[in-house]
Amino acid sequence: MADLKVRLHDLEFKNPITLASGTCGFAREMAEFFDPALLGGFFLKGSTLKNRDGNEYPRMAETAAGMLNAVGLQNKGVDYFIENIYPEIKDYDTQLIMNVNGSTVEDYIELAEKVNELDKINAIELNISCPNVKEGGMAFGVTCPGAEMVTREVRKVYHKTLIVKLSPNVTDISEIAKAVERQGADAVSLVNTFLGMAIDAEKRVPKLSTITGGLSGPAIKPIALRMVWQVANAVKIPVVGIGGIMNATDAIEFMLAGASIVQVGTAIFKDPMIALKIVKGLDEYLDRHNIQSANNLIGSLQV
Amino acid sequence: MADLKVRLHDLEFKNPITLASGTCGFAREMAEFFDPALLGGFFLKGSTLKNRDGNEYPRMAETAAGMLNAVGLQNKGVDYFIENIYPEIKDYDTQLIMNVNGSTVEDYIELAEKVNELDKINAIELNISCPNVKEGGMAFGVTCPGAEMVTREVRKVYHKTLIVKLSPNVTDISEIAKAVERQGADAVSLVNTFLGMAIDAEKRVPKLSTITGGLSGPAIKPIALRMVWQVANAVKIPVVGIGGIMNATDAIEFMLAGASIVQVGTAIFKDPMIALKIVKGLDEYLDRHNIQSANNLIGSLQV
Amino acid sequence: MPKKFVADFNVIQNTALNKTNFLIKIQTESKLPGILPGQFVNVEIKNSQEVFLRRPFSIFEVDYKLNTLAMIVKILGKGSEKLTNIRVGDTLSLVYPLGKHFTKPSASDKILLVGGGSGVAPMLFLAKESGLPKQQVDIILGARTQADHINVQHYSDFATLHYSSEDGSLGEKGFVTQHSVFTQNLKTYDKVYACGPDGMMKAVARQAKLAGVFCEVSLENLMACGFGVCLCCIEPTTKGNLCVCTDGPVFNINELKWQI
Amino acid sequence: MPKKFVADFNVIQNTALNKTNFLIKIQTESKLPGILPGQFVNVEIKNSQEVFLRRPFSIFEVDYKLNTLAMIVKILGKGSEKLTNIRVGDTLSLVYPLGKHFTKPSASDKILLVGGGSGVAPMLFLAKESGLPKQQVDIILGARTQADHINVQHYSDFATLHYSSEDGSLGEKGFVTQHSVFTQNLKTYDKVYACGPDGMMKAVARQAKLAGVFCEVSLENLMACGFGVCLCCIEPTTKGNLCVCTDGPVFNINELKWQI
Ligand SMILES: Cc1cc2nc3c(=O)[nH]c(=O)nc-3n(C[C@H](O)[C@H](O)[C@H](O)COP(=O)(O)OP(=O)(O)OC[C@H]3O[C@@H](n4cnc5c(N)ncnc54)[C@H](O)[C@@H]3O)c2cc1C
Ligand SMILES: Cc1cc2nc3c(=O)[nH]c(=O)nc-3n(C[C@H](O)[C@H](O)[C@H](O)COP(=O)(O)OP(=O)(O)OC[C@H]3O[C@@H](n4cnc5c(N)ncnc54)[C@H](O)[C@@H]3O)c2cc1C
Ligand SMILES: Cc1cc2nc3c(=O)[nH]c(=O)nc-3n(C[C@H](O)[C@H](O)[C@H](O)COP(=O)(O)O)c2cc1C
Ligand SMILES: Cc1cc2nc3c(=O)[nH]c(=O)nc-3n(C[C@H](O)[C@H](O)[C@H](O)COP(=O)(O)O)c2cc1C
Ligand code: FES
Ligand code: FES
Repeated sequence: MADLKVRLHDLEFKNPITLASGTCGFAREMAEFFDPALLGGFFLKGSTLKNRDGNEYPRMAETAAGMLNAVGLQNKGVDYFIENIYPEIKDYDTQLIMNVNGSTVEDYIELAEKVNELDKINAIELNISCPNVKEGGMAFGVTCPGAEMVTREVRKVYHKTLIVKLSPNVTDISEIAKAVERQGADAVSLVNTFLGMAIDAEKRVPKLSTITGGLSGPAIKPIALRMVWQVANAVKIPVVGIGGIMNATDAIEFMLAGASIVQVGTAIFKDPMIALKIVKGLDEYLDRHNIQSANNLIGSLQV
Repeated sequence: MADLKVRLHDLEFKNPITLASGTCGFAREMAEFFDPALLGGFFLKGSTLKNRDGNEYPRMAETAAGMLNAVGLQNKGVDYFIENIYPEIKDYDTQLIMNVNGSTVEDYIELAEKVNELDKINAIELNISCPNVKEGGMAFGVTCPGAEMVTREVRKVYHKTLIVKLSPNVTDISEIAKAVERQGADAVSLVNTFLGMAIDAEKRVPKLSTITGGLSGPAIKPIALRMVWQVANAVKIPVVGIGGIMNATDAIEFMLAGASIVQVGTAIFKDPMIALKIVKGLDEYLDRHNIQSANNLIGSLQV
Repeated sequence: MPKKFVADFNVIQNTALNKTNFLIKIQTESKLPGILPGQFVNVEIKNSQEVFLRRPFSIFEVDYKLNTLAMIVKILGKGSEKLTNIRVGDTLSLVYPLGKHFTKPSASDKILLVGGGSGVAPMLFLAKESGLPKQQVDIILGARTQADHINVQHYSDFATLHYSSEDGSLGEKGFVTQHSVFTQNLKTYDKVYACGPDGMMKAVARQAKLAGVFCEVSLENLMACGFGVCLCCIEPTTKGNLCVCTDGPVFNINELKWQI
Repeated sequence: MPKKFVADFNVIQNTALNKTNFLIKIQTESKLPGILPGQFVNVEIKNSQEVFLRRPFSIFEVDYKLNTLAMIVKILGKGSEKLTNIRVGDTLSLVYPLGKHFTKPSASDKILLVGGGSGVAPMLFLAKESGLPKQQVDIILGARTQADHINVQHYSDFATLHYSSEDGSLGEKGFVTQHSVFTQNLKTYDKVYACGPDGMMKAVARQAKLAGVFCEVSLENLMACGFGVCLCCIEPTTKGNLCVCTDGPVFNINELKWQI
């Protein structure tokens, strides 16, 4: 039994396996299947300042080894979260991380200020990479000035661990990572979904109400892994690896490439228990390879 | 039996189904399976000025619904092609298009001049998007100035149909497309492969000798389709659709999104006869939908 | 204590009911939780290069003694097709039980069940589990032709069965909402339940609304997760966009924003 | 006139030869083209969510009358595992025939064949097709233990069979290159052929080179297409990077850039 504990900035995770924002609800939905304390953490469903209805149906299209979604950040707003959801989940013995989303910098600031007050939320994930909203979201995440500006302003008001979630829809993701590092991000998480599209050939219409949507799942893994590798080699802050992780081997690959912790997303839809299996598989791998601590895996790819 | 003929700039294709560069050799390899005259055309293996040995083995890794390659433009050079391969294939009754690659602008110019002399090559595909070479290649294709410069210089010396092949590894592919359109490109083809990576978790080493490689196959289709849709809406020149096309439905989706012709790539490895099946499937689709001509399909998505 | 489960079931029966509908019965070693009509399971489609996500199917029958579940699968596309090729002895991974059930009728209720296509499954389950004497339960089963109907004769123990088909080859000719039981008696029912194609459910809902009768329908929106985390399966309602997989699939028609 | 084909074959036999090796025999309705030892087929792995590309396997037996092919499949990973689960009556899509064959020995040649692991397949095929009397054909079959060997007794009609195993449980103890036939007689052969794990082939090649004996090996580089268009399977040679799938898989060891 290897030591699975890892650190991300000043947070300790009991193991490096967490669930990705938008794919594990507010953790309570997962608690219907298993004890949340078994995982390293939960990146909660993206919150905005105000209630958002999200995009119209249909919001989902299956693709080869993946799926497109166009949810568009449906949520009841941060105040609803604080009053109605936070009390229910705050005592889960695991890391709970808020995923915050704005249309303007002011939104992000206000959100960060509110979340800063929540005792049991030790970190926020600044989502500047949502491809499914008209304003804000990815617009901030695909240019260095945009990413820098949001990070800088949020950094001023948020005093716990600040993770910035990067968009893969860019020419050079390391540049963006370096930009947010400069502005005080404590970690970067990557990747969010790739902007994609699906068409119903028989009906000759797009499959999503929004025409384009975000691609996730194993299809994107090779690109996500490359980006994590590039970013881990470009910045000094820790990296959270995301994108198509379906099993322990995938998770290990991201850690070898430089991720300190990983997020499992779409795989949850296929198997709500998958993250527990990944924790077990990671443990077995470490034992098999005589590696004492998960920490020793991080960035240990031999090139 | 619908009319499958389509035009790309001033070239006529007997049907919109062609094979992608690097996946159909110099067409003669395909002629061992079927009569090349049955397809719209062949985008020949990427040529460079001089002989290139390509990258070291291993050059290939299988991924979810796709593969990574790191071939690195292995070829015997354009002169070898002209003397030894061209004579053998020039009378195939189909469009043969050279795919040209340089490390410098001068390389591209010299190549274009040489290919300009070949009677039976009616077009070149300027590859400014190869992710698997150290110099040139993608470096030109990921910035507007780079893409513009190469296109402008080649345009000066090349007098037949000039197709520029775009890299998907960019923030905004429409901008690049518009840039090459401005410089006189007659068409754009997209997408080339996505930069990706694969790791052997047991051995803790990259699976490719080059660490990163190009991702192709159905995994990338949703992103490629989105890009074709965006570019077709951004430029006036015709678009060649590429990326993960595995069957007639996929080809039709690219045409609906705005592609005048499509290229089938990785699918050939799974089934060398696939393109013939796609031609048949397209024909049946047009009949079923009472569409007289393949031309009427192009860009006819209802949004 | 978990309320939802992921488990491998053993396939113990796979019978073609007609050309496109199959009855698949599966068994688990663990004790089944309580399951009510309207709830569904999310089934993994193994060994398919084309199918990535699970596919939801209504629960059709439950046997708590044998720990078996049954579902009726209609071949619609690649996933359902693959599923119907499964053989006895294979395993099937299920996420279960999912969704909300139909409102249980009270002892004095007279109820009408309307099922079309694969929507007959939850209707028959509800007929069986309603706890009402047969006289209080009418069910109209609709399909295009006789060949599309499945044989459910043994359900006549629980309900009075009425058939309709578009070509008149079985029962009355026309849509379910044109069936005499529906047109003549609608107002006499305390509760109407419907499951089937969208068009059918909307037609039922329109009439029920006009008649002022309580009516629940079971929706089949596209799903990714099936348990409320992805927010892909939403349906606009008077309470905003709700998830069909957790807030539904059963909805009272007055909640829905249907233009009917 | 096509020289290479893509076709669905019927599986007519799938027999476990030992724990990890399976003999799969398949039949086509069309006439088989001429096929020589060393050539291979590229097999589609259907119904797998993990396997995307085809998998290459050496041709082990050909019957032109019945239009059957056989191959020996060793379970190495997900593709080969899936393949060995195939049932009689299933179909298997093949791209065939691929690659270059071994140089045919001349009538007076004395030849030595060395096969390890699944590399025994092309060696046995070559033994059968060599056209030489049994006295001129020696074959050394190597494996880790007796359990890893497969029973090929019936090939003793075509060749003298010699066994080696690392633990001595069958034949001589040690590697194939430590077998007495190999160490004592190597120079007496006109041609040596080898197929098996890289390490084994390199050891054979080293000795053959030292002894100055003609030697061909059959490589198993990773392939994407199998017919010369992707340039993924290359091997550095004196003529530059050559494709194992079209310029090979059989190479004369003098052509290879092996550091041996
Ligand atoms: C709660 C619930 C209960 C269900 N119960 C049953 C049941 O008991 N028996 C049964 O046979 N089916 C049932 N369904 C429908 C079943 O899930 C779909 O038929 C199945 O997912 C189709 O998958 P496929 O891979 O065969 O089709 P695909 O190949 O994915 O799709 C084929 C075509 O059908 C369309 N399609 C697929 N699924 C849906 C859908 N849910 N709504 C509208 N269009 C769709 C696709 O857009 C496509 O055009 C239920 C669905 C839900 C949500
Ligand atoms: C020309 C040729 C002829 C062959 N003939 C036979 C034969 O007759 N019988 C037989 O059993 N096998 C043969 N092979 C090998 C066979 O193709 C592989 O065992 C098979 O492709 C493995 O697929 P998999 O999906 O089971 O393994 P995967 O799950 O893809 O891989 C499992 C592990 O094996 C490694 N691996 C996979 N393929 C190869 C390879 N070709 N070389 C080195 N490492 C590899 C992978 O990197 C991975 O670590 C031949 C290969 C070639 C190229
Ligand atoms: C249905 C769905 C909803 C998502 N919602 C969010 C979100 O609210 N905020 C966010 O940062 N990322 C969101 N994502 C992106 C995921 O967190 C993750 O970055 C992405 O899906 C890639 O990981 P995967 O391939 O493991 O799913 C969502 C993804 C999906 C599939
Ligand atoms: C093995 C391989 C080699 C390739 N070589 C070239 C090349 O020489 N020039 C080029 O422009 N594109 C090359 N490509 C890219 C393809 O032409 C195509 O753009 C890409 O594979 C996406 O299409 P697909 O998903 O249908 O394969 C290559 C792709 C593969 C898989
Ligand atoms: S299917 Fe995911 S929320 Fe309903
Ligand atoms: S496998 Fe494609 S060239 Fe050999």
